[in-house]
Amino acid sequence: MTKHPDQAMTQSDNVTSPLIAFRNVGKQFIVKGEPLQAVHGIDLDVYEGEILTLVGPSGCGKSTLLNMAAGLFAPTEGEVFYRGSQVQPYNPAVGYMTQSDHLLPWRDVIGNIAIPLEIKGLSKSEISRRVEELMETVGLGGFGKSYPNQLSGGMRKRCALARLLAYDPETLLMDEPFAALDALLRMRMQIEIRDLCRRLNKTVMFVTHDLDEAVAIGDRCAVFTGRPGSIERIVDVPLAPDRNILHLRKDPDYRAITADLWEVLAPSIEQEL
Amino acid sequence: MTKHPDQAMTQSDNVTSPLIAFRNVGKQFIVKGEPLQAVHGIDLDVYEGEILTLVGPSGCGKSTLLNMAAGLFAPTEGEVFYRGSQVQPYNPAVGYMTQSDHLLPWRDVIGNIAIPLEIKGLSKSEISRRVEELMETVGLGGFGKSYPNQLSGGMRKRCALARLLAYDPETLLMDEPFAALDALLRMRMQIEIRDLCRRLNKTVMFVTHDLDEAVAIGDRCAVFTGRPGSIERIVDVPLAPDRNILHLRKDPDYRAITADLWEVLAPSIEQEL
Amino acid sequence: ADRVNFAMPSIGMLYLPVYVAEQMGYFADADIDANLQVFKAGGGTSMAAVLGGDMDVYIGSTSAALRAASQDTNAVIIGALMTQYASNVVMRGEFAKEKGLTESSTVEERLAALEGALIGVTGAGSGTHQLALYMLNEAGLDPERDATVVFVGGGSEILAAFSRDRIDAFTLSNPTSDTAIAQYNGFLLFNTAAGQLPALDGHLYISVNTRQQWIDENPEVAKRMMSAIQRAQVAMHDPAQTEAIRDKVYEAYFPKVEKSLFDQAWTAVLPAYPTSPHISREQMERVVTFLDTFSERKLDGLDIDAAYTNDMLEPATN
Amino acid sequence: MESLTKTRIWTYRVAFLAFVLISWELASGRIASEFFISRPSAIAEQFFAWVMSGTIFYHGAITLLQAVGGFLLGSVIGMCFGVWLGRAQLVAEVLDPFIMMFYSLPKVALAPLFVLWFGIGIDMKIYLTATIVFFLVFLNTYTGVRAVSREQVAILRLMGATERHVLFKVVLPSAITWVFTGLRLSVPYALIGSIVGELIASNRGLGYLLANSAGQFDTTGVFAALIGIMIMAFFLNATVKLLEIKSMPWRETNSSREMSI
Amino acid sequence: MESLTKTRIWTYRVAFLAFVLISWELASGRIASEFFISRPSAIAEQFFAWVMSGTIFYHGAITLLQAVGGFLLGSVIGMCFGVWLGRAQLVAEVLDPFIMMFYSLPKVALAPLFVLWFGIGIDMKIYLTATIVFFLVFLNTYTGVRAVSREQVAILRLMGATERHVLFKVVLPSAITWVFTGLRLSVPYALIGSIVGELIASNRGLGYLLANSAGQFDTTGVFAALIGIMIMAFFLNATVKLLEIKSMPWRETNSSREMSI
Ligand SMILES: Nc1ncnc2c1ncn2[C@@H]1O[C@H](COP(=O)(O)OP(=O)(O)OP(=O)(O)O)[C@@H](O)[C@H]1O
Ligand SMILES: Nc1ncnc2c1ncn2[C@@H]1O[C@H](COP(=O)(O)OP(=O)(O)OP(=O)(O)O)[C@@H](O)[C@H]1O
Ligand SMILES: [Mg+2]
Ligand SMILES: [Mg+2]
Repeated sequence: MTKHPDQAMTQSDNVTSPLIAFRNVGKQFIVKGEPLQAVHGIDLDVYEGEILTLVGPSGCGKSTLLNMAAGLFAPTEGEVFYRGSQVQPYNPAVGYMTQSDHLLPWRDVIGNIAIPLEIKGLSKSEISRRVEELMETVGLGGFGKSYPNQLSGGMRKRCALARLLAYDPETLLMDEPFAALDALLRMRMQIEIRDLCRRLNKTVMFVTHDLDEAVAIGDRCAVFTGRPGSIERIVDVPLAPDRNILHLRKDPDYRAITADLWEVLAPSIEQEL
Repeated sequence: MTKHPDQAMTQSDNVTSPLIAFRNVGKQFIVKGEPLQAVHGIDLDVYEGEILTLVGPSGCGKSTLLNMAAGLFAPTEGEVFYRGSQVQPYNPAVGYMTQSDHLLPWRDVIGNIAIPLEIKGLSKSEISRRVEELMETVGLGGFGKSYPNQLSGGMRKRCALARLLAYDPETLLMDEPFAALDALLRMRMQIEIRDLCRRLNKTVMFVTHDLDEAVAIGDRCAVFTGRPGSIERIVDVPLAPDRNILHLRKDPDYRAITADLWEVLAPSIEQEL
Repeated sequence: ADRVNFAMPSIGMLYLPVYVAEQMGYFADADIDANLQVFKAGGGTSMAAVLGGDMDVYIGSTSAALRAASQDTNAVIIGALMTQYASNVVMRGEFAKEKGLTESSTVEERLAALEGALIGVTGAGSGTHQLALYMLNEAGLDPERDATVVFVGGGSEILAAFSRDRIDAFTLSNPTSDTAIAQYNGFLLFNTAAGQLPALDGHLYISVNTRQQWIDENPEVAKRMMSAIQRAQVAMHDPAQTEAIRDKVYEAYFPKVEKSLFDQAWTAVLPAYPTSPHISREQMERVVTFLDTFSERKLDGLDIDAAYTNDMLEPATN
Repeated sequence: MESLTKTRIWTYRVAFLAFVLISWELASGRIASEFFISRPSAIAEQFFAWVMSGTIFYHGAITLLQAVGGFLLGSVIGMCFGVWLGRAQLVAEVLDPFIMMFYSLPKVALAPLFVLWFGIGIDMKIYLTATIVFFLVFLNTYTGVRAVSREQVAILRLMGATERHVLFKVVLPSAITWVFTGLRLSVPYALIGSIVGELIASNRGLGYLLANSAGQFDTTGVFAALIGIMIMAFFLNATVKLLEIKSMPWRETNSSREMSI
Repeated sequence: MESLTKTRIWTYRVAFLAFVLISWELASGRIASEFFISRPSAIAEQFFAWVMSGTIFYHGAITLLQAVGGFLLGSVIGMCFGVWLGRAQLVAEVLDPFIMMFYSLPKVALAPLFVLWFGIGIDMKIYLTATIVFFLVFLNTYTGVRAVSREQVAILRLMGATERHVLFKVVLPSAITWVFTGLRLSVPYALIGSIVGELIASNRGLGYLLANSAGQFDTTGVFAALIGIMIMAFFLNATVKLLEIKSMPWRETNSSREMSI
């Protein structure tokens, strides 16, 4: 894992200080001249090496939060810190798999996955070796020469995922990365990501609508309330860090937490039951 | 429900004859000059008034099947029939909510939902009344003047859903319509759709990766194998047509079918367990 | 051989001595390698090319050189090429009939006939334009109210407009005037090439112009060039040679023009050429007066004596 | 803040203009003879004189009329053709080389034919201008229509849209950036067309003023006429730009909105 | 099937051409005098004579050289400026009106300045052509660069891309349709520029041939020269089109692929 020199150890860089810190963050958009409060009063710490999952109603500002962590725009209130210093436009320490895939339509799968490697300046042969490897990982073997518009929805997502892995950043921001994958593949990918993080000490912010997934993959889970979004609760996931995701479905702890989350998120429905 | 006159009752239109019939359908794409078999040997009947869900690995050809039902392209083998006659380009009897939202970026939410109504030639006031109603249904109230690029991923999906409902077709093709919605909203939408079909006798082909959803919403569920896609099994869902989706999670039948599906779809994982 | 670059505004009957000197080998005899370039963009551009040093000699209207000379450039006129205002005036046959004109009408009658006419000229400020204004002035007509002067472009455009009766009269040199008369029932109002307009008889129309620097640096070349041109002017008027010369020029420069028409034009335009390029101060003054009659911008700053010189001509002809 | 950047832009523009004019004034008579480049002060004087006498308005109005007339005619036909051929691939393929070849003809060479067919009046100049404008608008519109997302068209077709619906609800809105680029490209050429038309045949208009000054080797007059043309170009361009902004409200939102990905 | 439609297209083209030529031949002398519109058979004869004598190749080569030279120069500068201003919004806003105004100037009016500064050789014609081409390529490139998806740029930026990476991996590929439209627009104007340059001053090139024929009222010669220009336009256009297809392989896939939504 390469650390960007301008990011490294600027201040009080001990174990307990968070890697990413949202401090009373709010974001207001202007829509047709009128202000629209997307999120407000967000206080959130993300620690190095952990997987933090974010769940919450559609439109509550999860993507907005990731955008701010990536430095796409600044919050209108509060501040976002990365390793103790305020996030500037285009935080190079993070890799971002966005909700829409944003693949380049004029490059085929190989070309799209190769972009971050080209930017890093790797050699041609090194690039094609890495790309080949990544395509296998996400199950796109044999589709290297297809253009994005010749892929299925799930395959596009996987291509974007491979691109993210090719970038190999310190921190991964993932916005519903597995939403378009079938259950089997999804589970494989979940295992892959957890494995990656444990092996290479990556930090992950992971947005999902699937509560099972949020619990299965996360070390902690932040639950949002609806618009304007704010954090309702941060739930610790007391599962072993080296949990076996394959077996979770029958784990009673897992089920308990999932049911718990359901209640936090959807009290209205639970009432109806 | 308005029936398109050119579609109505062409031949043997009795209760048992299917509304949509795939007869030994195969589809081959050409990618960079090389043939790519997307699906093959598909035999599938969809009956009027039922909800048929399709599940299967990513890239197995579910979207391709819907595209053929809509008449976007013809199969390379076999035939697709709608009400007994071969599907021609742009089957006007179906409404299609595609996997990507394909909203028109130069129209705001109101404008996008209004398109099918404008095509139908409704009056201005009628259109705005209907649009208002639909926005409430999908929970977009207050966002009428936002442009698609000012919406969250889930909100864009809901906008596309509202547009589909505005079109109000005889048959609905839905490609992962609820993938980007949170659990609560998703359940509301599932209820909405089932309700719609029962009330107005709509027919639905519904692609999803969520097995729970496939069972909860479906009358039958077609399970696909991987590439080249073919139908592995068609599972009947023996739940009551007027099932209460809210209560399903604790229904043992429901759980049994879901587990059953899991096994069909992901035997390898089940083995590992 | 010394190379001399000639800038010429078009290919036409107004520059015959240069063609003759070229075709008859007079330039070659004078050890000059002549390079003729066409500048359709007009006198100003041609003059600019000469003053800028890309071209050496501008064969064209005296007025262009005078304008340049009056505005702090070192343009200088070194010889007369044509000393008649050889833009003929042709009127629509019908129109002439209406006005009661015949072959024998007097100059005054002819001038008066221009009242109410739509007169086509090549371009604003061109020699044809000035001629039109001059005639209206002579006839006591107001060019703004009593007639309309329209700028129609080159010979083809004028003929096109004339053939469709869109203009009533035009002024242009041979062979356009001949064509209009022969093919479109034109009436020759004034044969200016033959000096039919008395006040313009002997007008210095086309001259040999250059920049002072060039003659300072190449006095010998300039003199040889002028003698070749003079030789051409003399030869053209020699009855023994003129037909042979005519046919040679025709072959080289006008093969597409109808031969009979060209012969006719040759005969018509010949009187407009002097037998010597010598310029008199009186000729210069007449040009200045003529220009000042119509132009908003007067040639105030012009030093006539500095603007022309006969020094490049052989003293014998003076 | 909006208006702040506006003022800033205008400040820079004025500074740039001043810089050009001062360099010119200084160069004139030093680097190049005044006969060729005149001098800004003299040009301004001449221009002012024309403004006072009304000359510039009289001639300008005619040029403007022709330019606008030709612009409208050419661009409307160009758009219609562009849309039509954009939707009818075969016809486009067949006609493409002829259109391109026709457009490579220098219009000046066709002047006699224009005079022959359309005379020497205002209509000739309007047709000439339209001919020039047509092509620029046509090719941009055509490309824009070809670039329309087939997916969006298909989606509308599935909703039972007729060709007319597809045209007005998808094709035109999505090709509009292209169309407007074509229009903006055409503004200068409309003026040039109008003026070239006047150079071919006329006794009024800015082209006449230009030719008249040029014929008298009056560089100052030439530049004063050019200033008139440039001012006209500025306003025509501003008009098209305004129209562009008005026709694409979502574009504005697009560029002023914050981006989320 | 591919080649089948190709033959079909060519059949239609030939039919169309034949129709035009036959109507022309019939009209000549009947509807309009041969003096003004000549006749195709005579033109073909003249053109053939020029081909046999090599005249057309001699003059054509020079015009082509100038057109291609000016085209390359103008389009390269136009692209660079377009990309630069497309990325530098403020500079673009400031310069925009000046560029537009400069482009509304009829180049013919500036002929004396061109001659003064660049002489009358081939280089003058190349500069003149480049001036004309520049604008068309510039404005299209500029619009193309402005239309680049900000999202895609942001994605690349997040991967640590420098401005150079952004330019070559996103901006240029996505603006390329625009650039090529600019280039295709410029092909005719490159030829026109080259010929107008020859009309300003020359003793060779197709423009000279044209002026020479016009000076002799030889309409047949004028049209034969125009035919030469048109043939040249056809090949230049075909070249640019070929280049366009080669530079955008994914486009081809796009239009020949079956669409799935
Ligand atoms: N660029 C923008 N301009 C204006 N409003 C925006 C913009 N981006 C997001 N919003 C608004 O901010 C709110 C939060 O959006 P965001 O995309 O963060 O939601 P989300 O939690 O990711 O939802 P989803 O689960 O549906 O993706 C929404 O109401 C949305 O309309
Ligand atoms: N237009 C196309 N051109 C070429 N190949 C295509 C095209 N559309 C789909 N394919 C290929 O056909 C196969 C099936 O694609 P399809 O989109 O139907 O899958 P899917 O079942 O919808 O997958 P997902 O669940 O990921 O959306 C894929 O391998 C894909 O690459
Ligand atoms: Mg989101
Ligand atoms: Mg799909």
